[in-house]
Amino acid sequence: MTSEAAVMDVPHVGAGTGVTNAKLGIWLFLASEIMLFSTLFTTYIILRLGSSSWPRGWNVLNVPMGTLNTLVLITSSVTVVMAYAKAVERKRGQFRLFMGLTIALGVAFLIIKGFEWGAHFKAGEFPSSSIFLAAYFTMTGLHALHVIGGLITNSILLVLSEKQWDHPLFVGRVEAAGLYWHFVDIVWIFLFPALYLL
Amino acid sequence: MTAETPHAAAGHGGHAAPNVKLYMLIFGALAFLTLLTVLISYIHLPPGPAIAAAISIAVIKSSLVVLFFMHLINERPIIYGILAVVAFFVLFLYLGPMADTIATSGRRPAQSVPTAVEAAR
Amino acid sequence: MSGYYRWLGLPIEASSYAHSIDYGLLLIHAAMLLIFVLWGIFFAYLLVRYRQRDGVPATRDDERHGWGSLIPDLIVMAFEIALIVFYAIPVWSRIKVDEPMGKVNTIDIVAQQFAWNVHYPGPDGKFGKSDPKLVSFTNPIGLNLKDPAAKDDIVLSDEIHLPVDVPTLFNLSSLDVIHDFAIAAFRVKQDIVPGMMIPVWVTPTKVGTYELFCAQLCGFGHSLMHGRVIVQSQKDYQAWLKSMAPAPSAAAQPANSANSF
Amino acid sequence: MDTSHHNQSWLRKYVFSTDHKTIGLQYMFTALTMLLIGFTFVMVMRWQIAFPDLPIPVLGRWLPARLAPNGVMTGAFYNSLGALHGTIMVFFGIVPLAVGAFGNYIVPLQIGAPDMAFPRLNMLSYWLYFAASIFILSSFFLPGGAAQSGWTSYPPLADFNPGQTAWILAMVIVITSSLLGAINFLTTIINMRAPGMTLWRMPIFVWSEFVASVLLLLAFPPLEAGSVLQLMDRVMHTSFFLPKEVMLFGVLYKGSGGGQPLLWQHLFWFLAHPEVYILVLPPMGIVAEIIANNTRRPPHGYKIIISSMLFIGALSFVVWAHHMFLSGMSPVLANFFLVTTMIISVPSVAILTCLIYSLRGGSIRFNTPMLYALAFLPMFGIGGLTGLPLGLTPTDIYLHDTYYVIGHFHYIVVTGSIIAMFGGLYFWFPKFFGRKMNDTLGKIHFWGSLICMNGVFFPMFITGMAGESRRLWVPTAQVHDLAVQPWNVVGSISAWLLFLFQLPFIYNFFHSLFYGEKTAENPWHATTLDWACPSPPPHGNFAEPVRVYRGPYEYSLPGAKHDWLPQNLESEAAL
Repeated sequence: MTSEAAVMDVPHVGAGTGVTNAKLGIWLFLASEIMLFSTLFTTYIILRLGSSSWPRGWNVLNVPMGTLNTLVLITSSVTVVMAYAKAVERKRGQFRLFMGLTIALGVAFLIIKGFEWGAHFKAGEFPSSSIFLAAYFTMTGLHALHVIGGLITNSILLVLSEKQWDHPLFVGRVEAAGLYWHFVDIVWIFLFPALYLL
Repeated sequence: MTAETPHAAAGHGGHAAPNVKLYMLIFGALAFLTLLTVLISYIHLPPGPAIAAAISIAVIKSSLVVLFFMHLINERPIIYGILAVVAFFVLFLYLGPMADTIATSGRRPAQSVPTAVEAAR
Repeated sequence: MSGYYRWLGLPIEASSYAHSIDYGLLLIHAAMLLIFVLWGIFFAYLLVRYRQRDGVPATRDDERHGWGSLIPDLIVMAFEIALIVFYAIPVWSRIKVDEPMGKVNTIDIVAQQFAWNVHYPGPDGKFGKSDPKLVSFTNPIGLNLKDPAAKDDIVLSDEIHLPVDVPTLFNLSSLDVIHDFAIAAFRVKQDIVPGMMIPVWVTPTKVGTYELFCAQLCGFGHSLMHGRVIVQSQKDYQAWLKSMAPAPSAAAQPANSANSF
Repeated sequence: MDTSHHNQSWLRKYVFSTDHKTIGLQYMFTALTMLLIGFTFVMVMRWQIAFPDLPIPVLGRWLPARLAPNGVMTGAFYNSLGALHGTIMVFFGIVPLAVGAFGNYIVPLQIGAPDMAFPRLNMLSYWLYFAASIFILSSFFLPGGAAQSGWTSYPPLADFNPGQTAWILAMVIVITSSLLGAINFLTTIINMRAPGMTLWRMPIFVWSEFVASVLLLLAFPPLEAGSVLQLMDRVMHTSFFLPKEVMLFGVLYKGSGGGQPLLWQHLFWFLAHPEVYILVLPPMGIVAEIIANNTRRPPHGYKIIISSMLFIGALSFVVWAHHMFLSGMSPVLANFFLVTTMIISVPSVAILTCLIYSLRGGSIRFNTPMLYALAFLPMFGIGGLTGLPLGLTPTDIYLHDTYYVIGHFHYIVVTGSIIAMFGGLYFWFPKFFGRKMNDTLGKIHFWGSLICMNGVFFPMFITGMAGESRRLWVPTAQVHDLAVQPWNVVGSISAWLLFLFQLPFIYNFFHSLFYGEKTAENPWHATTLDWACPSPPPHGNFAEPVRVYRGPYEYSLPGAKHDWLPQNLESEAAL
């Protein structure tokens, strides 16, 4: 095994930091993601401050659907952390159950979102219709892209659990994917009130 | 590749130790807070209190996720450091443009922004 | 426009606050030159004095004196603080924050790709309402001719007439993209943002003709977007105003003749 | 999972390699090519600036009539070249060279790591960057042509101008590449240091890459979000940056309105000011390395330099609106940014002073890399000093958007960053290829470039003082610029001569690659870990695990036999 392989295949814990490369990397990634979504929230606030009138979310958006979606995403956050717990406890069957549930919930979130978007399009409401809808579609759209990214990562881990269950990096990867998925959940926790409830 | 796995070290430096019972408790709290914030919104408070209520609930919810699901509550200092740096810059990202928008409101002749419903229908 | 340039290659000063800006430029450039020359001499000395020579080894710093190099920084900082407190903030406030007092001549500037529309309120002192929906080739700013206040308004293209020694407030707006209202001789510069009405004022102090130009990239014709600023004595200016307010029907027609710059 | 490199295909070894050194060289070749392309663009533009409305010689006959009818470039083509010159030089040239190339190659070596923390991510970063480079260059051949709204892409102009969509997409890709790179660098520097390599034993160059990576990580996302919003404006016809009732080529645009053009400027400069420090800090680090090595003494104020860099990094996020003093932003708020701008100049002065003080007591070797490092000091000094009247609000009223700004910025990034990175190339060439570049050709390249660069950029201060605006397709159209037009001719001729002086460099580079004088492991007698492994280093870099025993610049220790003591040796006896 060359030393490069050693770098890639063994969890490397920094001497000074006590965290693995994977964990440090994912937190740094989340740091940049915080900046990304903060920019969108800043934009939202500024557009709202600069407008003489702004619609209340419930007049335009479907609050029950949004609430349902919030609950779906929160539940998926629990299942993904359960999947991580099972990976640490080395219970492959339960890990796959919870990871599968997480993916299913993520898909459910997207389907509900799709129904909402579809209803808007049917009613002739497009991103170009108003600045509020522009913000709504852009923010939820970018969030949905992040959900899709998370779904892909989680699916890959589900497939990899077949062959790489004992890979030394596996648990670290599950943890990193979980951290990312929680972040996506947190973004929605802020998006939901900002768009639907205010 | 070695057959042994390093998970004996779970909870020490490598990975955070899971706590299933706690996760369920947090789940309950999150679901409750979600319903609470929706219920508050149905009162149709004026914007000021509405924003205050919604933002504080969102902050509590996200803190619960960050602290317990993401295990920030017993994380290494380096992670706190990263987040502190981000918090510093996020603060200015919000404050700078916001301050400017408020200060220049007099320079923007009131532009009629139709509400989404009016525009669409 | 002969005799246009002065020390540092600056154009002549033709407005009330041009001198305070030039003063700052002169002061800073003198300081810059001084710093650079002193620094250059020290630098050249070091290069010669400490060039590699046989048998002369390099010496290391005495750790106790490690912070001595911060002295130049402190000097620079003191200089900058002085500049901020005694120069930058007062002058900036006078030019950009405060608005002129007393009798003010108000003119609306409506910029578009790639022309300057200059809108005078006319004898009644009231600007007619305008609406972008009414913009056409003959009505570049979309002046609403049904508005009684618009009847005597004057709209010029690429030409501004100003009375000398009277503060003039320009209300800048743009029909399409961001432009920048710049007159070098007045040391005036201000971006014009669509959706905003941005005030900028100036008091011309010298009779003459100056150039108005766009200083913010506004498209392929950006460099061609310029016009004339004609500063007249107050008597000439009044005469000009009178000559511009003819029959009401022609009042809103832009003076296209001014385009022959 | 055997990833042994010995039996890997040529493709995996040289093209889709995960080795930080190969990736670093890939970055280097791509970035140098992009710099040359960006320079070519400006050489064409300079013809129009010097001799407006005359047909471009030779090239004019080849350009399609759409861009240059009868060989005279159109305003749109001029703006395209200008926009792409800026974008390519900053985002596709200097940053990839400073961070992608030097950072990738040198940082793992200097901290004693076998590779980057995420080698495959590293490869992905490079290929994203490569794809974005191809994409932005190909935008000239796309239906809308290349972007023509300046590298700053201010809406509403950028919302309507053709070619902008390709620019946005290329930017999103290159930003993603830079973000992944930044994550990789930070994880590597934080987690992968060799035993004994404490933070205060890291070379200044590693520190500079560290700060630059933090800035990349946190400053780029706002522009990425801004780009997405601009993309929505262009593709989905939203109005994030459009107020109600905007004209579009004389026709009323039917958008919803409600947006703000200034919002883009805030988001853009929130990135773009830290970006300037990303352009400048790694070259400063390179200069510090070269100066320490060639004065044979530790640089003056190691801790001052590093604290200043950290301070600059933190403060660079709070100064962005000094680009917007005259943008229509609140003039009261401008006072805040005036103060922060003045404060941030102090640590820059501190670094420069320390580097100059480092010469004192030295034994200065005037080899080619050192000449570049020394030239950096006064030239960067000019760039920094001329920032002063631009940072002060009243004087900025006059100088804003004139050639003075262009002169100032180019003194920072060309005679600053690029000069320093040329020095770095000559300095680390033996490490990259095990051979040395020719010194005579290097000196011709140095003196020619230095003089010509000044010939290009100094006249900009003169034309700027006369009030000449930047981005003028026909500079002679405005009467007040006529008197300084000869200086534009001087600048243009210098630019073309500057190109001629790059030819010895290009020849020297490729000739030395194959026929240069072979060098030993540590030809400059340097102390940092990058010189403690073979040249070029093998996979995994270090034959044995390294240990660090001392600070990075232990030169000329009193009583020692040699005038350098590497970081990884326990005592001088091993030398």
